[in-house]
Amino acid sequence: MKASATTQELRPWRPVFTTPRGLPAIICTIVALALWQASVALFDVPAYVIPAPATVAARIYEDLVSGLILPHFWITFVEVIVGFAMAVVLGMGLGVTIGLSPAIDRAIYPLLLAFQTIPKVAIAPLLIIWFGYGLHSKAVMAALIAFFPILVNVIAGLRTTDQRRLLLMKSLRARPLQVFTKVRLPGMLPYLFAGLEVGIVFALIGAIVGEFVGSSVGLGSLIIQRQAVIDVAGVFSVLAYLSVMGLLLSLAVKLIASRTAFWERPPETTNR
Amino acid sequence: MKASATTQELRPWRPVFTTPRGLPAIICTIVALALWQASVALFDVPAYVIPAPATVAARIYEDLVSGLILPHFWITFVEVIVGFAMAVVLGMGLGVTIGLSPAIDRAIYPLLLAFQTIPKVAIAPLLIIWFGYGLHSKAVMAALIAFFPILVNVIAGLRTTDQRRLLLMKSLRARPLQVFTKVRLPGMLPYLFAGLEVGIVFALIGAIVGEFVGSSVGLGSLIIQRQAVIDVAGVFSVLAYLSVMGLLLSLAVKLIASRTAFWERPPETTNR
Amino acid sequence: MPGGPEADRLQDRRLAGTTRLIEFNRVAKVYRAVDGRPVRAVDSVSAAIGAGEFVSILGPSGCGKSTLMMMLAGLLSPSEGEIRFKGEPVFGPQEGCGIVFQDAVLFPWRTVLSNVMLPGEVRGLPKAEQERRARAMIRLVGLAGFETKFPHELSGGMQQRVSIARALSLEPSLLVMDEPFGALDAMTREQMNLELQRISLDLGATVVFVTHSIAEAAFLSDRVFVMSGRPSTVREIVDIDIPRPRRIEQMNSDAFGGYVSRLRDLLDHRGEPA
Amino acid sequence: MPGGPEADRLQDRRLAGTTRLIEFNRVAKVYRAVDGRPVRAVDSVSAAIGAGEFVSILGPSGCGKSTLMMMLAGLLSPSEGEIRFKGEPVFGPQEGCGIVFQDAVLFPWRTVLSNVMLPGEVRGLPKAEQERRARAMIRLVGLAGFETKFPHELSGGMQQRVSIARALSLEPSLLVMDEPFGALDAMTREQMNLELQRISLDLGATVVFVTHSIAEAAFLSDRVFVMSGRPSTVREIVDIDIPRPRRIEQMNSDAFGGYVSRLRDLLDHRGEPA
Amino acid sequence: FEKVVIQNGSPVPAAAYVDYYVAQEAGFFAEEGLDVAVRYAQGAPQAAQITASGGADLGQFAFEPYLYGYAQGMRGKFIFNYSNHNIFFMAVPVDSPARSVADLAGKTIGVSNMGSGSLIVARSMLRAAGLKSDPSVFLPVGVGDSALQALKSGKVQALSLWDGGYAALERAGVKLRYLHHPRIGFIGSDGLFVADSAYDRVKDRAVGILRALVKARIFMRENPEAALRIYWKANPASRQGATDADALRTGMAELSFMMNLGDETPIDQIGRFDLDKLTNYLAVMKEEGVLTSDLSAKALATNELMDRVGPIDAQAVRAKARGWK
Ligand SMILES: Nc1ncnc2c1ncn2[C@@H]1O[C@H](COP(=O)(O)OP(=O)(O)OP(=O)(O)O)[C@@H](O)[C@H]1O
Ligand SMILES: Nc1ncnc2c1ncn2[C@@H]1O[C@H](COP(=O)(O)OP(=O)(O)OP(=O)(O)O)[C@@H](O)[C@H]1O
Ligand SMILES: Cc1ncc(C[n+]2csc(CCO)c2C)c(N)n1
Ligand SMILES: [Mg+2]
Ligand SMILES: [Mg+2]
Repeated sequence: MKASATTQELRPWRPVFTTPRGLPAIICTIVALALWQASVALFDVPAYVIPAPATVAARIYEDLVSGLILPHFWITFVEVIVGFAMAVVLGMGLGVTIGLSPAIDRAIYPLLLAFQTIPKVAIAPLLIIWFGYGLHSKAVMAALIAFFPILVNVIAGLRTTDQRRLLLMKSLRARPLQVFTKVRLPGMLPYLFAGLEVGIVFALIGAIVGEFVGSSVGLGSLIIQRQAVIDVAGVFSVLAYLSVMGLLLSLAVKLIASRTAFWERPPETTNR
Repeated sequence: MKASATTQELRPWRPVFTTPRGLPAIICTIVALALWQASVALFDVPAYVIPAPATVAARIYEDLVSGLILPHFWITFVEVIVGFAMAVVLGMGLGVTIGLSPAIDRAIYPLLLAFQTIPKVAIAPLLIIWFGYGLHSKAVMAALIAFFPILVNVIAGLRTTDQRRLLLMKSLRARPLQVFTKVRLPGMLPYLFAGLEVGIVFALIGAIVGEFVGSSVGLGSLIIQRQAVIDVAGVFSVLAYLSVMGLLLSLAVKLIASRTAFWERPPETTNR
Repeated sequence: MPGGPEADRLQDRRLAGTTRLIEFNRVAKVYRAVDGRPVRAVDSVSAAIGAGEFVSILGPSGCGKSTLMMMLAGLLSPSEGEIRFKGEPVFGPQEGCGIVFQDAVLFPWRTVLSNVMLPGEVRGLPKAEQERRARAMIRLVGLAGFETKFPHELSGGMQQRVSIARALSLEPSLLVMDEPFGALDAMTREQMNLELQRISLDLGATVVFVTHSIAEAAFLSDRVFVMSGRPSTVREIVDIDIPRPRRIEQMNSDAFGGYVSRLRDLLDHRGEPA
Repeated sequence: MPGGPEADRLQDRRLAGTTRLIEFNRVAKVYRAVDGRPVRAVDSVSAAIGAGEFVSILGPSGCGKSTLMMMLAGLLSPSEGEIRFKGEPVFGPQEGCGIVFQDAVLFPWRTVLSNVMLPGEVRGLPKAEQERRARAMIRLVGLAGFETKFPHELSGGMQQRVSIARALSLEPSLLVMDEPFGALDAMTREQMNLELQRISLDLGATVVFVTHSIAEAAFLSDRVFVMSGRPSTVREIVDIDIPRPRRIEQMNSDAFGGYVSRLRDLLDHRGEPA
Repeated sequence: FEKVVIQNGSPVPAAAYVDYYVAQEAGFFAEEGLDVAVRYAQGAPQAAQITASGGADLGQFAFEPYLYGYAQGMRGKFIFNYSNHNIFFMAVPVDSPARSVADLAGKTIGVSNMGSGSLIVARSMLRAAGLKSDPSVFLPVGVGDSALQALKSGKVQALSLWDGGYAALERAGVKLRYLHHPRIGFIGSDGLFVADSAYDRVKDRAVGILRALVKARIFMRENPEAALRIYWKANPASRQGATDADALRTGMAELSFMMNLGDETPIDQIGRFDLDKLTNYLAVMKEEGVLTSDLSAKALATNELMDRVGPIDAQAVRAKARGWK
């Protein structure tokens, strides 16, 4: 216990990560980049394996000002958003169905699990056959990968619902839908948001993997094209844009989460 | 409220899914298979797109009795276990570090997130150069994909720690490690287990994807080999074995979870 | 130990003439336990409660009062025996039943106002009507000005009062209250007692009320059920033959003092300590 | 409203001669609030508590008793003013301090025994010693036989007793208890009062005790702090000049009755209702 | 035994590498005192990156990634000419009206993905025929069943894959007509690669590898069926057919499609580069922008290590092949 902890006005224990407060992240990133640059120089890593960060930075800039990256970024972004939306509907829908009914759980959870273990890359051709070469097949791929973490967290969240609140609702003769919206849903939000946080990132990966197989636009396709010509700096530049998209999307989810599940913020009566 | 609900002795609300109770799952699977067989026959789906379940069943049987599948199954299994173990260590280690320190959170979470958005396939050469070929690179791939859901859930779990219990520990002048093992860890177990449930499935996918990148043994390699020769029934047979592995592993995680976080089971004073 | 046909008749006799609202027929509850040693919490309770009656339950800690209340409210099923409501077996909570649990059971994501509005919301009352009732109840329990606070921003007693306001908000015809005033100071408690008496009489509500305060039980009740230690049953029923409403000053009367010491004696002579 | 230099002197005078263990210097606590309207819970409390003293705090619901207790225990920092322990500013919980929170705060994954063993575990006592103390305390609070049960298998009063047993298990030299007996029946409560008196005297422990029972406060305490409504302060301090230990029978004495009605009057005349 | 790690560009065992499996099984590597480990990777570019950066002793992949990597400082040489056709060519269904590349005007061509090396060759072929060759002409259709589906459903009218990709389609019963590049269609464009930085360290072992590979070719010519069975052992998934006769028939078809079994290259020429042809090849690559700097055929490939292989006892190898069961 440090002295300062009790004397100064208390801060909430764990602030939500926000960009303006991003200084430590920036410092950390700079340190990481410096280490990377140094080790590339030190170990004489060939440029066709890992390029120097300066080279990558130049490519990132070039990709931006030439306008080359934008259409790819946009396409992938749309795929991710559409896929994620489908994943949320799918994950929450199935999660709620399963979480509320042990019978359905036993009936379909193993099937879902079995389906989930199928590497989506292995059925990418099928997806293309079913959903075409455009946005849909990639969005479906994103959805198929992202729905599972959402599903599992929804089920876990429903399982931990406070039973006394359920009893209260029962005493009010609440209808199942009311019980759901007024007790179960708010109660499971922290779980749901953890699921969404994982889900949004996996939706991104899903869209990219979908593009690896059957696409000529999008960041994933760009990665494949640049990889083929051993344009490693180019690949890293795309990865950087990918990370930016991931950070933005994840930040959005976190912001919504912190706005919504505000009561999970620890009360003031604590010192750490 | 159905009459039977209150008159008979109450059951715990949501039983853990176990194999012996798997009848609904079996029925459901049979129905799904029948639908599949029927639609293949009905729509005249070419065998190179989706084979009939009967054909696949024959291949599954053949792969088993010829002993062909076993070494592949075993290799992949080991990769998954090793990778999952690494993911647990990594996810819990980082999750705890981040969850306990807002500063570290802000410093490294964005980096981790950025790293997570990178499709691992895109950095496969790096992985091979760093971790060598063979089991390690696949296990690493499994770990890299599986650690993220664990990480996010550990962080979410730590964030919801009951503050009054922390105050109690503080009043006992408990050391941070004691606070962790006696309050935070048990409190976050339901979250952790949700993370592990997602993690084990993603470890499986990770190992398979790792094998896609380059391998001559393992179920993932077998999928690619069979895909290359348009042996679609053979691919589906491998997918079936993959699902079996996924179900077994996930069942194991759930069993451990239900043994450990027993107090999350709802109390008896409830009717549904 | 009481129970058995003789006791049954005893309970029945007492209620002759009034409408039976709730009947307990040799009700027992056995809890299964994690350690494998089941607990027989309530053992063969037979009793009847009339419509409009105010019944208090007194008993040692852990004797099964809360268990009894939950069964009565249709939230927990008896292991043995049967509970009837208006002659019909109970299969779930009754319409128009307000409950105060032993702990407040508030929704942390709702403000005080919104917590108290919950029953109206569930019943589908118009928003304005919900809010009007909720604000009135919040004022009643002395929390005016705290409508926009969240539960974790309240003191223990304030949380308890929110849950009382919630239970009262729909003007229930049956009120089940498990130690509702346990966390209140003497003055606030006295005020709340008077309010509860007024409301229950105004509404003609049947009230079943658990308390550890013998004086409170005597002051509020038509009848007081005194429970024995675990495995518990209703050991004795004391009629408080003073017409309701009662005034605080009456608490100093001899008649009242007699009831109090009678109840105290009954509690003192209970079997094993819990 | 009291407070100000005059009140300060008032408090100081009362403690002349005994060792000052805890001092409050114009302590205030303002809670920030979600709705943006901060609550001034405690306003300028100045008081001192001597080593070995038994001090009770009486006050209306929501007046800031729990807040004061948390600050006293070093678990919450004052917004203004300063708390000193043995003359040193308080920067955290004291060694040898046992706390009973207003709600039980048990660990659902631990059995009753294991919950009570927690403080010994944290301090690193030998296992056998931990268990011996824990079992003794469980017996003391009347829960022998429930060692292997889990908290959710206990009644409200039983849970509260587990948390009392836990606070006592390390023979604390400072006991901070926030309505510890609120959920207990009269008989059990009386027993617990006697036990607490015995233990506190045996250990020479300083006890700070929140209660809503005026009689309990008078029976147990050397001094009773009576708090005003919010923003609250210690309005009056009543010395109970009856030597401790006291016997239950003494509660019927005139002297005792006088203190009780004095305290009741002080509480009645409080400012705004909470 | 000395260890040698060979990195190839295919993700899994494939018929294209049957030489390695034969050399391994028939003991030709062992005869050279070598313990060879063949590793797999996602594609030729990755294999090139790994080998050039010292992650493997030798690499087995197509030229194109190296030509791209050359600009990034990748330096090495191909030391063994693996085949005498360019693995990339185009295909149309046998019943297609298209007889030549020129007939593909306005058609869409399926490629495995937009990074495939087949794009280079296909673009060059289109340009030579005076057709449009921008990205809109191509559709990424994957390989195997999804490529097949794209062709059948009319999403694409032609495919541009590599030999192994067609072999799978052929075996699935698809009848295709092939269109090769007019200038470089029959110039081998892949082989065994060694990084300059590893050259001195690896070269002696590499000679052993080369010798073993030549023996393997001789073995295969003598007893292709034995080679096929050896391949099946390395890649059981490739053995397809209800009966052994069925499997043999399809297997032999695949092997001859992949390995030019009818090819009568003299034994002392196996694996050697024709530098004139390579110069031709490089000229086309320069036209296509694959190569941005001047790279001579001599700098790309060398017969120096093949020269050290020396005479081979072909009789003994043939005898071994004939006696193989
Ligand atoms: N969910 C449960 N599972 C197992 N045992 C339980 C459960 N709830 C209560 N019990 C047991 O049943 C008995 C009666 O509990 P109950 O809560 O009804 O007591 P109570 O009379 O309300 O006590 P208090 O005055 O302390 O609230 C206790 O011994 C308790 O241990
Ligand atoms: N964490 C908090 N955040 C904001 N306000 C708080 C918080 N805790 C308490 N308060 C406010 O502070 C005041 C005093 O609360 P406190 O819990 O100290 O009262 P109390 O005297 O213990 O009451 P009770 O007898 O009901 O337990 C109350 O008005 C309450 O609304
Ligand atoms: C001799 C020879 N070497 C490698 C391959 C394999 N191959 C060449 S290019 C390619 C994919 C390019 O997109 C693959 C897998 C082959 N067929 N023949
Ligand atoms: Mg109770
Ligand atoms: Mg309090």
